[in-house]
Parts: sequence; structure tokens; C-alpha cells
Amino acid sequence: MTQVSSPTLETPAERYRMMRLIREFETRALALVREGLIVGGTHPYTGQEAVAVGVCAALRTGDQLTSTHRGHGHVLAKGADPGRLLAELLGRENGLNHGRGGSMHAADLSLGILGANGMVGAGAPIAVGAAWAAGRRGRDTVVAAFFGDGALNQGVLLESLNLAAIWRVPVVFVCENNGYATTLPASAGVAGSAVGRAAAFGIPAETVDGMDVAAVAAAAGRAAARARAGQGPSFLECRTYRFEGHHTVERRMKLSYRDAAEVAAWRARDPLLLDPPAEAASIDAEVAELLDRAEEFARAGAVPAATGASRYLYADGLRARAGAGA
Amino acid sequence: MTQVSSPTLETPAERYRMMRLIREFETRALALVREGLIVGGTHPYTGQEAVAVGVCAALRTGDQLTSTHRGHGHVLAKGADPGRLLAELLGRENGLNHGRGGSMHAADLSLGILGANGMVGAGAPIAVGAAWAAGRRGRDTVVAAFFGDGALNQGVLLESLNLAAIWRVPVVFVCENNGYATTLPASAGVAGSAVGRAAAFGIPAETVDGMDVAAVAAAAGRAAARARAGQGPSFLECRTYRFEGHHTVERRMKLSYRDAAEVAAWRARDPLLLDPPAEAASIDAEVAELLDRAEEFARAGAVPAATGASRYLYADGLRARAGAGA
Amino acid sequence: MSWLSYPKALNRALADALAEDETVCVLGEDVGAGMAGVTLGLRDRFGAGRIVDTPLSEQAFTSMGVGAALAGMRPVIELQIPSLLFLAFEQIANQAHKFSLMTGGQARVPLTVVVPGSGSRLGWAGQHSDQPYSLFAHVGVKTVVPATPSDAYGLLATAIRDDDPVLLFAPAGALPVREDVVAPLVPIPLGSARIHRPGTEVTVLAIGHLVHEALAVAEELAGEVDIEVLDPRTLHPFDWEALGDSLERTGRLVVLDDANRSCGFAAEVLATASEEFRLVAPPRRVTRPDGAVLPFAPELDRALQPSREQLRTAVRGVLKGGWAW
Amino acid sequence: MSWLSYPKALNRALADALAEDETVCVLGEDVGAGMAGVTLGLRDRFGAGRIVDTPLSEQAFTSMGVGAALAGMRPVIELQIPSLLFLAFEQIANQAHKFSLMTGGQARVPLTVVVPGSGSRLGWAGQHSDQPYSLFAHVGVKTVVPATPSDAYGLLATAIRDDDPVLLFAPAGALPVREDVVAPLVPIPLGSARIHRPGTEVTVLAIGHLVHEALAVAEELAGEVDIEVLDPRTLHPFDWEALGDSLERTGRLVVLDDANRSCGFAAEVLATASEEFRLVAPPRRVTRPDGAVLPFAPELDRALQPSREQLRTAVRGVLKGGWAW
Ligand SMILES: Cc1ncc(C[n+]2csc(CCOP(=O)(O)OP(=O)(O)O)c2C)c(N)n1
Ligand SMILES: Cc1ncc(C[n+]2csc(CCOP(=O)(O)OP(=O)(O)O)c2C)c(N)n1
Ligand SMILES: [Mg+2]
Ligand SMILES: [Mg+2]
Repeated sequence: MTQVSSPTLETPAERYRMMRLIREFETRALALVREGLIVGGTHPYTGQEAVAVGVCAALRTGDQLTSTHRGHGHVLAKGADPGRLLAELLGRENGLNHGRGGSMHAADLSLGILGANGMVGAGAPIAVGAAWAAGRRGRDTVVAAFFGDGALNQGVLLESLNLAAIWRVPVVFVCENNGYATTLPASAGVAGSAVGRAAAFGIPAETVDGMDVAAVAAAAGRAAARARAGQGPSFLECRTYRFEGHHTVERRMKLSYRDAAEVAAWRARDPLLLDPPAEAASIDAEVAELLDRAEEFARAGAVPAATGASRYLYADGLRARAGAGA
Repeated sequence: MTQVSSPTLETPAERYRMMRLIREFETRALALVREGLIVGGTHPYTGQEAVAVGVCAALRTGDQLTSTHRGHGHVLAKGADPGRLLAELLGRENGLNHGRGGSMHAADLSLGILGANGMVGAGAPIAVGAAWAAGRRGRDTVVAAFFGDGALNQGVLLESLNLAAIWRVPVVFVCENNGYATTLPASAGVAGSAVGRAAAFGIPAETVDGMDVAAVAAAAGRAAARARAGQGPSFLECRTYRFEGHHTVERRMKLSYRDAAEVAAWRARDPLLLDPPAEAASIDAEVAELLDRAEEFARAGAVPAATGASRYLYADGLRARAGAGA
Repeated sequence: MSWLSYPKALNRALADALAEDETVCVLGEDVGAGMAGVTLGLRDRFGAGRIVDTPLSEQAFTSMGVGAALAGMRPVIELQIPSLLFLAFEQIANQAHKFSLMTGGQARVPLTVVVPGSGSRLGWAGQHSDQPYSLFAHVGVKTVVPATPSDAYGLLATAIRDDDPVLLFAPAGALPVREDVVAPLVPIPLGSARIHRPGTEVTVLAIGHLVHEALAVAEELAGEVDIEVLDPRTLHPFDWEALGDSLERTGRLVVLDDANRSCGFAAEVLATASEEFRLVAPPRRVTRPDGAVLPFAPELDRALQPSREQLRTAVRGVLKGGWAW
Repeated sequence: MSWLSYPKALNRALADALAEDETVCVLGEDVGAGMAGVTLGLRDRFGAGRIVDTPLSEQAFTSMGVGAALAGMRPVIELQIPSLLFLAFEQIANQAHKFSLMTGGQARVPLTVVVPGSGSRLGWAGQHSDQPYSLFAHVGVKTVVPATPSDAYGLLATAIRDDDPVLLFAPAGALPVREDVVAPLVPIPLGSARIHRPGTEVTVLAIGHLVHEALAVAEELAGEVDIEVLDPRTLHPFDWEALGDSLERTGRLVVLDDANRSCGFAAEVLATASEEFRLVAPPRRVTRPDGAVLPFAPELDRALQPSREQLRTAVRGVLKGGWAW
């Protein structure tokens, strides 16, 4: 797999720009859901941008990540082309996955993006495996595993913490604690604490303000350095919030699991408002234009031909029997 | 389900007697394996007797337990009839499970023994469910979940700790740390510590000398009292050792994962030798006689008729289609 | 009565069971909020002690259901998406299913698992669009796939009262079905098929939402061929007698099944029919392809699902066919 | 060459692959000690960095295999007992299998999973005696069930080199088989069946260890009926051409399959044969019963497995049979 360069996210301006890109991307995706062009809806990342950007600031070209059902932020922050990601959400041939994956499976392996994932917690062991493989082959690759607070209760995730710890695998576990797993408050689902859980496996763990990109980047930098130095996994709990519903479909439901004051309080801590660079306005304009082009690209993409529905099913090209005879 | 009385294990003599019963039972089972009468072999409990007996000393009639692949000790300590357990190992109709379960599934629901289990870690969530149900129905039942150090790395077990903690379920988690999961040393498999893992879920956890039945009973008593008082789950790590191989088949293999000195050191701490009561000799004789009768009972049991092979498959008596036509 | 929707029918079956029997409880993700529709309003009525929101721990809470069942309750587990069954496969296939036999009949496990939306929901892509009922029929778990609201009510009611584990798949494609319910809603025994449309020339056995597709095609082709539409309703136990009777009449069989082809339920029907029943022509099945993974793009997703066009072709095929030898 | 045992054949295939390709590694419980026989001696030769003893975390280490495969390795996972597949079902069926399609062909997952002893081992009881290969054929994972040592070698060699996930079941009943290997051991392509015994009157398709049972019955009945014994070797992809050719010759089919009956692999063979191939009589299958759970007592365990007696009856049945209508 040829490695494509990851974006640099070193300066505050670069980080702001990437956060804006994600925010704008999600805003447009929401509009496209309403327009009926993104079938199945999405899990918006809005509000959590500082986490993806802060963590990816610590990653280099050749590093990898595994993502979640709420993956657009991670995928963009690791450098995926917004046009191709948007095309993927529209189910077009020019999408990242040729329209085969959609929002929940968006991937760009050339950038080390091992995929969003529809199953909560499922990315973590994949990250451990990729990192373990890199370690065995003498590379100083770091792999970031993103997951939500809900994933803290998945057996496979807890098993993964143990494996990463005993084998000192260069993984950075990133728990995006946005307070809820769908409607379940983290406080009602997670006994003990996120970092306490990681620490129990002997994994250095810290809680960080997930609305502060600089704080996330600093913590992720420490974690990545440990990984590259052969000191094994680290765990970050990033306290954050999703500004939207769990899934776009929530807009059509009457749910009362979060109250308006809570949402407002968190919106006031919007990562994009925390410490915007002087050139924010021009960056915003540039990003808007870039996304205009991205949207154009995506809308112009061809709908895949139905005859190719089983294409890619097997890597070796094995053709499956059809579901009906002639 | 009518509840049958659990044995009292209050006095040192009663505990010694039960430990001797388990030891003798395992000795005879080993002989029956060699004789070819126990098909498939067993996972001997020899060496770990103080754990089963100490924990069951804290259980009452109506309390329940879930057991493991190495389950004879738990099943006997909760009061199962040795003759019927032995008959089960021989696959006879007069066995606990009518010969349908064998060593790995021995159960006596009338005594609250919800079964040995062939899958590592699988008993724990069943224990949590049974205890949760009892709690919901206003009973002060305690359920003990036995498992090995190997189970500490099973996702379902870790998930179970969380559920028990958030819902304050009256479970006593009993980790029998005998140092190995088959050939894997616990030190190579378990990052962090057993009690640290439980504590991370907010579960009171302590390590206890698993060769000392009084120490185990005391700790289990504290845990059971917490459970009955509505204070939720507790976790005991009992440090112990299996004197035999993982499974009887190991006798025919050349394995070198434990050295002789280590085995000898632990054998010197034999729970039966730690603090035997004055009347040990007469108890031993009584137990030997009891097991003579048990063995007679088991050997005399009828082999189940092949026509009943699918009996009990469905609780409602649904009959499955046969595997071949006439 | 009046128009009853499919989710409402499941909801009502649950509510009736909860009201009737205090050992019934519901465990699952977001069941309190009623995200999937099936448990809507039940927490308000029965309390959070009986309608229990679980953390994302499918393995543990499914097995908790087994433990609670062993302790005398009748738990209903909701698994939001069909692939959660893959996570809890051990707990269902290896624990819940096997306890009765392994304990020599001491244990019964009256556990019900409900999947409120199996199969394709356009746009949910590869990991959320499976139709895995055949896996459980193979394992031997009682497996129910209602096609209509009243069947959904009746089969769920029976499932909860059954002393064995029962898995109920509500196909996403059937959720929009509404029914003008005139008779009172009643329990329906497992293992009893339903003839939705009698016919004399071809038996079309269809599963779940595809029953409605079969009915549409049967009406459409009414001038050409007289199709009997048979809905097994439960896949295990299966009503072989009803199938045999139907084939006695028609002698020709097409199975319409949304599962993957190889070892799917349609294979079982064809196998048994060819072994045991009267067939005057080679049978056919319309299924998903072998090993199907539904691609995201709606056009591709649809292309892998059984279609009316394929059913028409299959029906015409069996009409023309005959054992050539 | 000389007498080769089945576990030794798998051991040799692994050793050759490890020697040839440094991206090959083995992960599993007690693989260092070689408890299951398959990895015996490999840690001494290739080191603990490539023959990796895992904690009891089947979900995580199976998915680690997926991650390592995505990162360019060719991991081999050993799962000690067939029911561990139930624990890792999500990781195999929903992750490993789906990555290629879902990523639009970006990802390949060259992962091999070996189960060194599936099916009954007398005395291992309900949870350790399943034969779950049909589940994976249904899902669409490449599924291999070698019957002989040289096939075990050749198919494992190919599986490891294959760019997709492959699941290899070594039936416990085949482990004692030894073979006088004269030709060099070579890779065998997936999806190619093997005629173990040519015949003209009845095709007996047998899977795994049952191939040897079928051969014994074929010899025994040689004076009465000329049986062709066909071993598919891989269940998915399946060599339909070989089956079609065989039925061209014989027109009569019996399938001998150790899986549960409903939706088992035998059902698939009967279904496809009845749809597509020449059958002059209703086919038959000999399988485990529906939903089988093997009881502990050896007499009961054996009673639920396909027997020679049942095979003889089935063969005689298809000989007598004909489409009655
Ligand atoms: C294993 C699993 N269980 C349940 C679901 C259904 N589901 C999808 S997202 C979600 C909530 C996830 O919460 P969290 O991990 O906190 O991530 P967030 O949505 O907050 O980003 C649920 C229950 C799933 N996809 N996978
Ligand atoms: C989930 C699972 N993985 C693997 C096995 C195979 N196996 C049976 S016992 C065992 C070791 C268990 O070790 P531990 O939990 O420490 O219990 P011990 O044998 O020491 O009593 C293994 C690997 C199994 N039965 N279940
Ligand atoms: Mg969350
Ligand atoms: Mg142990």
C-alpha cells in the first residue's frame, strides 16, 4: 500500500482550519440528508472536532487509525479528500469506497484510515492488530483507535486493552466521552471511570478537555511519543459533546434524554470558538470554497452500476453465485 | 424449583470434611479416567479445595452459583450428591444431568448449582442475571460466580463486572487464580492485577490465600454480607494452585510450562494439611466409605438408551427432526 | 379494531405480557426511550425496573437474560440491529439453546430475543443489513419471522410464554406494513404456517416481508398462473405438513427468501421438498447471492435483494419445468 | 515419503508457510506448547514473536488478526474448539469477511482461522462438539474441510496464501487418519472437489471425516451398488461442476454431513442439485438431527452422529426411489 501524506496539523491555524472543515462538512452532510441524497442518514461529529484534530496532529504519514460509526471527523483529520468522502456518503463511484461503504465504513487505506466501523468497539482490536504488526516489522508506526464512551462496556474493547498492554503495542486508545451512548448517559452505563479502567490494565491514562484542540494535541503527542519509544499503549479520555442528535433520524423523534440547558452549556464551549486564529475569517471562506468544490465533485459522481453489486466481495475476485437462476 | 438444603460448612471439621470429600472424589475420578470409564477426561480440582469450600461456607440454601470447566469442587461444596455427580461423569441415567452433561456441565438446579460450563467466563453473566432476578423479586439471594485467571481476559466477564456494578447486583465474583490458563502463566496473560481490574469497576475487591479455607470463608462471608445488605457485588481473588495438569489428558503429554520446584512448593501448602482438625482421621475414613457407596451407585447406573439422545432438547418437548429418513 | 402497525403490534404484545406476568421484563439498548418503536411508552407504564436500559454489552446482558430465565423470569432482550446477534452468538447458540439438554431437563430458558428490523434498511450498509435467521434455524433455536402485524403480535405473545429461547426477527421491510385488525389479537402457536392466498399451480413459500412481494406477484400473474402463497411464520419448528399439503395440490415450488443463498432457509425448504414431497418439476429459490454483503449505494443494495422480477422468472421457470429425465 | 498423520500435515503446512513468508504468524491459545498438535515445535523453530500464545480473548485476538492482515501480514489464528467460533462470530462474519467489499476493494484480509478438531470428541459434550461449518458457508467465508492429511496440507497451504479470510475445519474424526504420502505435498486450490472412488450408480457426497465412512460403505456395498464417493473439500466456494458431472453419470445423490440438518451444508447440496442437476430419484441426506446438542454419554453422542447404517439405508433408498409422479 503506497502511503499518501497525512496533513500537518501543527499550527493553531492548521488545526482551526481542519476543525472548520469538519464542521462545514457535517453541516453540508446534514443538508444532503434532508435533501434525501444521503440515504440512511449519518451520525454527525459536530462538536467533537477538537478530538479528531488534536489526535491526528500527533500522527504522521504512515500512522494509522480506526474509527467509529461517527467517523467523518477522524477520516477528514487524517487527510481524506472531502470530495471523495462526500461522494461516498452519496453512494457514488468516485467515493472513497466506490460507494460500497457509505458513512459507517468510509476508509482510505492509502492514508492509514482503516475504516469507520458500524459496530461499537470493533475498531480497537483491529488497531491493536495493525500496530502489533507494524511493531513486529520494525516500524515505528502509531495507530490511534477512536471510540465512544459506549464502547467502554464492550467486551472486545476491554480485551483489546489487555492485549495491547501485555504486548506493549503502539496504540493510542482515544475514548471520545460525549456523555451518551445514544440515549444512555455515560454515568448510567460506565461503572468506575474511563481512565480508571485503562489504568487497571497498566495503561497510562489521562482525561483531557476534548473541546480544547491544543490540550488534546499535547496529550496525544505524549501518547504517540510513548508508543514510538516502544513504551506501549496509552489511553486518552477526551471529554466532549455532540451538538446534534445521535443520528440524523433523531431530528424526527421526540427524545428527552438531554435537556436544553446542558446542550447550550456545551455549545458555549464550541471548540471552534475557544481560541480562533486571527485569520479565522479567511480560513472559513477558503474552507467554504473547498467544500463547494467537494460537493460539486460528489454530486457529479456516477451512481454505481447495479451489475457491480457484488464486485469486491472477495479480494481474489471469486464470483459468488447469484441469488436467482435465469 | 424446590430448594434443597445446602450443606453447612461452619466448623473447621465440616470444612475439612468437604475438602477431603472433593479431594477423594477427584482421586477416584482420576482412577476412573484411567480405567476408561470417564470418557473425555476431566479438569481436576485437586489443590483448589479451600476455594470452593470457603466460598460455599458463605452461601445458604437458596443461594446459587455458576461454575467452570473445573467444576467438581464447586458442585460438591454446594451440596450435590457425590454419587450422582460421579454417575454423571460416567454418563449414566442416575447422574445429576441424566448423563447428558458430563463433567463440564454438571448441574443441580434444586441446589442452586446453575452448572459447570465449558466456556471460560461464560458463567459470570449467568450469575449476574440470576442474582439480578432474585434482587428484582425481593429475595436476599447471593450468587457466587467462580472462574479462573484465564477468564479475566474474556470480554463477557469484564462486561459482567460492569453490569453487576452499575446495578448493584448481589454477586460474589470468585477468581480462582491458580497461576495458569492451561499453559499460559497468569503473569503473561493478565495485565495489571485481578483485584485492580474489579476495583476499576468500583467493585470491592480483595486477594486472599486460596489455600486457607478459613481465610476464604471469612472474605466470602464479608462479600456475601455486602450482597445481602444491598451493597452489590464483591470480588475475591483466591490465590491457589492446581496440583494436577490442566486436564487429565495432560498426563500423556510432555509439557514443561511449570517446573517441579514450583509444583512442590505449592503442594507443601496443601489446604488439607494446613490446619486439619483433631478428628481428621475419622473424617477421612467416613469420607472414603461415603465415596465407596457413591462409586457403587455410579457404576450401577444404567447407560442411557440411545433412543433418548434428543430428549430434553426443548423444555416444551418439541421433537426435532431426525438426521436421516427411514 | 382499527389500523395496526407492525411495531405497534409488537409493542402491544410486550405490554400485554408485561401486564399479565410480572416475571416478564425487557432488557436492551435504548429500550427506555423506545428508539426502535417496539418498547415505546413501556417504561412509563411499567417502570425502569422492568424496562431496563443496558450498556453496550450484548454478550453479558444476553447471558444475564439466560441467568434471569434460570431464576424464573421471562426476559425479553431487544437487540437493535441484526449483527448484534453475531456478538451474542455464543450466548444464544451455546448457552441458552443448550441448557435444557445439557442439564438433562433440569433447566428451562424462557428467553425471547427480538430484533426490531432485520435485513436491508437502505443506507445502513454492510454491517447493519443482514438477514441471519437461517443461522439460528441451523443451530436449532426457535426462530420466528412474522410478516404481518397480527402475526407479529401473536407470535411474540407465544414466544414470551414459550419455555425455550425464541428469536423473533421483525424484517425491516415488514415494519411499514399496517393491518386493519378486526378479530382480537391472539397468540399464534409456533410452527404453524399460514396460507395467505390459496392457489393450485405453484406454491410460493415466502418469508417475512417477502410474503407481501409474493402476494403482489401472485395478483399480478393471476391471469397466467394460480399461485398459492404460503408463509411459514416460524422457521424452526417448521410446519412441514402445511408445505407437504400445499405441494400435494400444486407440485411446484418456489421459495422467496431474503437470506444468503448457500445454506439459507430456502435451501432447507428445497432440500426437504425434494426428499419428501411431491414435486412435478425442479423447484427454484430466489435469495440473496452467496455470501452477500450489502453495499451502501441504494442501487447496489437493492440489486442484491430478491426482486419481483426474479420471482416472476422463477414462477414461469417451474411452470415450464419438469423432470427432464 | 512415509506415513503422514493429519495433525502433522497441518503442522508441516504451517511450518512451510512460516519458513517461506515472514509475514505469516500464528496466534492462539497454547500454540507455543502445541497443545492441539498443529503448532508442535513451531515456537522453537520460529520464535515466540511469530508463534504467539494469546490470553483467552478470542474476540480481540481474532480481530487483531484482521488488523495485522490489513497491515500486510498473513496471520493464522488457531481456535482450540469449534465453539470459540461463536465467540468470534462478529469478528469473522461481520469484520473480516466484509472488509473487502465495504472498502470498495481497498482492503484485503488474508486471515486464516484453523479449528484443530471440530465435531464430536467423545466425552466433550454439548459445548465442545459442534460442527459449525455450514454457518460460515452461509455467511460466505471461504470454508475448507479436509478429509485426508495431504488435503489438509494442501488446503492449509492455499488458505494461508489466499487474500481473503479462510476458515479451515479439521474434523476431530479425521485427526487419526494417516496417509502413505508418495507424491510431494502441494497446495490444492480452493473450490476443487476430489473423487475418492469413481462409481456409476449413486453419488455419495461426504464431508470431512465422513468421507472415510462413505468409502467404507461403498466398499462394503460394492457387490450391490456402484457408489461414487465425492469429497468437496471446500464448502465455499463449492465445486458445483464436479457435482454436476458426477450426477450426469449417476443421477442419484446421497449427502453425508455431520452438521445439524436444517440449513446445513447437505441442504445446500440437495437444493442446488434439485434445481440444477440431473436427478432420476429424490435425493437423500444423512446428517445430525435438527438443532442437535450432543449429549455427554458416549452412547447418546454417537446416536446423534450420522452412521454407516443410515448411509446404507439412504443409498438403498435412492436406488429404489424415482420421481413417483
Ligand atoms: C456493539 C454495538 N452495539 C450497539 C450498536 C448500536 N449503536 C450504534 S452507535 C450506539 C451508541 C454508541 O455510543 P458511543 O460509543 O458513546 O458513541 P457515540 O455515538 O456517543 O459517538 C449504539 C448503541 C452498535 N452499532 N454496535
Ligand atoms: C472462551 C474459552 N476459550 C478457551 C477455552 C479452552 N480452554 C478451556 S479451559 C482453558 C484455560 C482456562 O484457564 P483458567 O480460566 O485460568 O481456569 P483453570 O483451567 O486454570 O481452572 C482454556 C483455554 C474455553 N473453554 N473457553
Ligand atoms: Mg458517546
Ligand atoms: Mg487458571
